[in-house]
Amino acid sequence: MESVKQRFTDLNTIIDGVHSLFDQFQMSGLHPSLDEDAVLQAKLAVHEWTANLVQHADFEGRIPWVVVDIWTEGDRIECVIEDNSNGFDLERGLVERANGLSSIPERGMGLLMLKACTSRLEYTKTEDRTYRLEFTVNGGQDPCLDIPFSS
Amino acid sequence: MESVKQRFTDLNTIIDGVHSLFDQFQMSGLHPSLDEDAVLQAKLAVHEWTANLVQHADFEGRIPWVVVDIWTEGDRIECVIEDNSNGFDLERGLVERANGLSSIPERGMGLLMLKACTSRLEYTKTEDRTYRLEFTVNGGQDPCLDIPFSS
Amino acid sequence: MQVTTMSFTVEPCNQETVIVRIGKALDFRNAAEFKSTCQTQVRSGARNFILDFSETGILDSTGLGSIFSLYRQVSPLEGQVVFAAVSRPVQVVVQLTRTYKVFRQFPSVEAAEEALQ
Amino acid sequence: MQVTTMSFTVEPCNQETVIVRIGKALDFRNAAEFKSTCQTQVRSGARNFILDFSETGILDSTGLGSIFSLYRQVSPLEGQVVFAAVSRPVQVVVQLTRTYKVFRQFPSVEAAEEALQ
Ligand SMILES: Nc1ncnc2c1ncn2[C@@H]1O[C@H](COP(=O)(O)OP(=O)(O)O)[C@@H](O)[C@H]1O
Ligand SMILES: Nc1ncnc2c1ncn2[C@@H]1O[C@H](COP(=O)(O)OP(=O)(O)O)[C@@H](O)[C@H]1O
Repeated sequence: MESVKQRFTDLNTIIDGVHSLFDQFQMSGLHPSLDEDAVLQAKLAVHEWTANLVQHADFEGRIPWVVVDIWTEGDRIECVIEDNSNGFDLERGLVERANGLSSIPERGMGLLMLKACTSRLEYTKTEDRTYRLEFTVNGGQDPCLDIPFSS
Repeated sequence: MESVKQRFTDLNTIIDGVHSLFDQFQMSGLHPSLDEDAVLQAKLAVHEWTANLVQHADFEGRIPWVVVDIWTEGDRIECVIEDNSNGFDLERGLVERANGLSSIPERGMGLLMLKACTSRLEYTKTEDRTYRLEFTVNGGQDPCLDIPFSS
Repeated sequence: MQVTTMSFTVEPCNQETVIVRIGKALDFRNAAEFKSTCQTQVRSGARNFILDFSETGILDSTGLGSIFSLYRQVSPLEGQVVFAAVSRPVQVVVQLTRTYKVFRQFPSVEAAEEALQ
Repeated sequence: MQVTTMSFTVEPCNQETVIVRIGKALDFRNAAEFKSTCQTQVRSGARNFILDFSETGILDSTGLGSIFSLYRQVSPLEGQVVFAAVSRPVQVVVQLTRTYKVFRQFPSVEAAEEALQ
């Protein structure tokens, strides 16, 4: 089992940091059963989530921190992202967006892409008041986000 | 507080992995109070320890794993390295080597360099039978390993 | 939000066609810049856009959204947006969203140029 | 143990002096190779070694030990080992071990060459 974990406190550099953390993860010589597309799907999912933290999250003046933890189990990739923001209603966000996606939309695809790439998506508030997103990306999948293309 | 942590299971790539983990750590935008030399001393210490794991440790046929955890607290760098080898007698190794360093020596400087760079060095066997090295590198130090140079 | 300037290079190809070199990333950090770069080109008469993804490690939902925005702008003008030299991280997004249905893909910028002659 | 081939480039400078370009690393993985490279040079008449550390990110205890070994070999022949273009990671090891006491340091390979004319 390979794993990498990093704590970020600077939202200005977290996106590049997340991408190079994945490079670090891939460099460590992944299990042969892991396909590269699964790693790229996991990376996209983590990117979308951290991009939302940068753009939308409310840290209420606290110094933000975000911990990204990635590891493999066989041909699965597991990710956990914790942060000290005020969180938000992910379930509602997903439902609203799934119904409301306009044709060839400009925004609103991030959470849906995250959802489509992952096979288990849990968002919880931990005992110490931090928010925790957990998900699994399975190898060998062909995930699909259905976007309305007819205008 | 910035931190990075990685689990390695491939001793063939761990040295390069450790160095790029430090790059990742430095990229995350370190605290201004942390001087670059302290980071390089910590990196050297972790390199020496993992190099010894690669060269000398007895994993008794088990698949080896090594977890490297690095974080900062103010101008200090804290490192923890855990592994599933059979361990060895570090205290004795240090004493033997400190007394026995020959003039302009070819070997035997690794543990002494590690010791010289660090301000607190603890090596323990954990409850789950793994070995754990912990140390601190303070910023702004000028550590010295006294090597006999007169022949 | 990061203040990196990740700008886009534009090369004219023929009167109606331009090549936009997408750099390392097209994401929420530079999608607005991408849009305004393309806007300027449309105003100057460009209708067809060849997006060169050969160097691109990151394409996210906001980046894709900005390409959709361009597509909606040039479609009524009978323009096209095509993808060239799609890197593997970009391909993963294209496949996930099935956007190959709206954007033709070419193995290289040259192949795209030929098709858009 | 890693099987990377991290080899060393040797450039003759004058009859008794050679420049050895230390690559990214001189450590337990390639110290034996460094020793045998230098051995060959000594056998061919080299006495003075300019070690170029400009590219070097890793120098560890075993790497330093192999340089000490070279030093012990050329000292009786009135040869010298000098450090050139020392990178910061190498400087940290030099400072820690106070090896500047035995190896002269030069800001560049050229400066070292001049001194060893
Ligand atoms: N971490 C977060 N904190 C607060 N709100 C969030 C967070 N993540 C997402 N949201 C909400 O969900 C929406 C994000 O949806 P998303 O699918 O990423 O598309 P977009 O970012 O293009 O709006 C945001 O507009 C915001 O209202
Ligand atoms: N992880 C380890 N497991 C077993 N033995 C070790 C370990 N680390 C160090 N040692 C012992 O200590 C010595 C390492 O000393 P060191 O100071 O690194 O110099 P060198 O590697 O040049 O001998 C080894 O020779 C070995 O006997």
